[in-house]
Amino acid sequence: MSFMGFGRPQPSSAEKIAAVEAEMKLLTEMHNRLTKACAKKCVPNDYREADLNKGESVCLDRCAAKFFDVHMKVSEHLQQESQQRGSGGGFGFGG
Amino acid sequence: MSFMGFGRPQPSSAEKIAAVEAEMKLLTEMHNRLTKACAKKCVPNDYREADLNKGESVCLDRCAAKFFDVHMKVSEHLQQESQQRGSGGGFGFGG
Amino acid sequence: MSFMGFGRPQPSSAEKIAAVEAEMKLLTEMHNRLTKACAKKCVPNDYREADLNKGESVCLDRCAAKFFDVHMKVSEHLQQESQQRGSGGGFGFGG
Amino acid sequence: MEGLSASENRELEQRMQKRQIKEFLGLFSNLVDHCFMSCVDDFTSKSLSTRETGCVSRCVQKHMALSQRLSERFQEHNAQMSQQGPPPR
Amino acid sequence: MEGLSASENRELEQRMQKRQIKEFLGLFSNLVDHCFMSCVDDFTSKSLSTRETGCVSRCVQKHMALSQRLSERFQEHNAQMSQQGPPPR
Amino acid sequence: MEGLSASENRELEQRMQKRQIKEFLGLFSNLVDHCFMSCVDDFTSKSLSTRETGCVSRCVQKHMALSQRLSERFQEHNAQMSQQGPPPR
Repeated sequence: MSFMGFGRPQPSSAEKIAAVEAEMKLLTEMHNRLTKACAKKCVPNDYREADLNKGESVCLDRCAAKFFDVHMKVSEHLQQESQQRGSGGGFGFGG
Repeated sequence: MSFMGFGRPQPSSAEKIAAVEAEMKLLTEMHNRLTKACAKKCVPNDYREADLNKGESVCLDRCAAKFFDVHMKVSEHLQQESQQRGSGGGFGFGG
Repeated sequence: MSFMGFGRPQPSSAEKIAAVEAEMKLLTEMHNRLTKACAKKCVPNDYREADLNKGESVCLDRCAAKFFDVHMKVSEHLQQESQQRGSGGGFGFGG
Repeated sequence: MEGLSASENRELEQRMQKRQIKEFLGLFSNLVDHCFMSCVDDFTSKSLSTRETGCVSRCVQKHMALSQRLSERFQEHNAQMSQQGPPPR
Repeated sequence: MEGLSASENRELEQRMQKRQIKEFLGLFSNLVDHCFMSCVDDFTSKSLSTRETGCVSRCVQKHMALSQRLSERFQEHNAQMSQQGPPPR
Repeated sequence: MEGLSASENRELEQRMQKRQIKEFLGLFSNLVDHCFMSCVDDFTSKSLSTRETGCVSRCVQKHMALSQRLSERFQEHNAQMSQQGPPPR
């Protein structure tokens, strides 16, 4: 497209690299959110022991499974909603 | 300015686009912060109903109005302060 | 390096600027985290007075000293760990 | 956007699209985290219980309604601000 | 900054300015959020009460004092670190 | 990464390295903040007590174990997802 003089030409190699990078970033962020959520749910804040005990380990495994499930469920809901409304606008965050 | 060999030349179009983008970003971030704050203030975390009830809706409207007011008040305070001290340095965040 | 046709050439001046910028960013972020942590530890949220009282001021000074110590301790632990395991992988965050 | 040429507008549009995708992903993540923290508390099993699944579903719906409502208030506020101009400095 | 030419210094200054604006906006947002969450709790009215307005004002003042004090401690710490050099690795 | 030339791969590697450094610094900061908030509560002295030092040390060790374990679950999940393909749209 650059021969038509539009905007900045985006070479395909930069795009490919950006795509790989974006995917890595998404995975890393999801991993960090998983860790934050399951640490809160399964590990008490007093740190009396340095090792994970049996109960904490089992809790973390189940917590991860449930976190992936919630991820899927929320994604399905948003897809349904955006199909019903036409566009995905008007959805937001909440704390 | 590029003919004088200074730094990287910044074409005016890139600057204009950056300005529009920055404003959009500011607005989006403020919207997200508003949503996070008022969800916390007005909507309980147990999710027994899928719909906003009357009380929650009214609370959200008032919460938004108050959030905009606090925004304004904090902005005024910082302006006063920076006028008194000369420069805006030395102000910070706190959680 | 650009004459060999590798990637995008990174002029040394851009690298130097990026390094200075990165250091500034690190320091700013650490300052913000310090402020957030010590505000939470030392200053109650009811804001009955506009000034820091004596107790709060002393608490903030000690809190800062302890925050820097924890910073150092965590850094030492991660260095030990990465020496033992070979690479620094597999360490993560937790909330 | 006044003052931008056609090609600049195209560039802007592309960037806005990228921003919207990023924005959407951020909101999605926040919603997952919030509904997970609010609804999931039982780690005696690795499958979501009926109660948890229902809670997540209501959590998503309620947050979409809530966000919609606050968007309207936010737009009213911005419209009012741009009519009045910025506050006196 | 040793080792930078005049034009590099100009570029660096411009970037620092942008960073400072960004930084300031971030601190401002955090302050609004914190003072709002700490001071506003009554949603029977859409106007801030006298108590809430006063609380916000004290919240801002206290955080400016607090941030000032911690900046001093932070700078002392950095000065000490750069004298000693980094800790042994 | 299929479809990238050697020079593109080199570029990608450089960026990944930068990303990993950034990522590591973020995790480090989060760990400091979390262990500080969890372990330090006594401000009658400016030195860490023996109890606090021990707590920080256990906090770091536990979070490394925890993160390791969750990484394994995460990788299993991703492997499973890429076998199945994405969920039906």
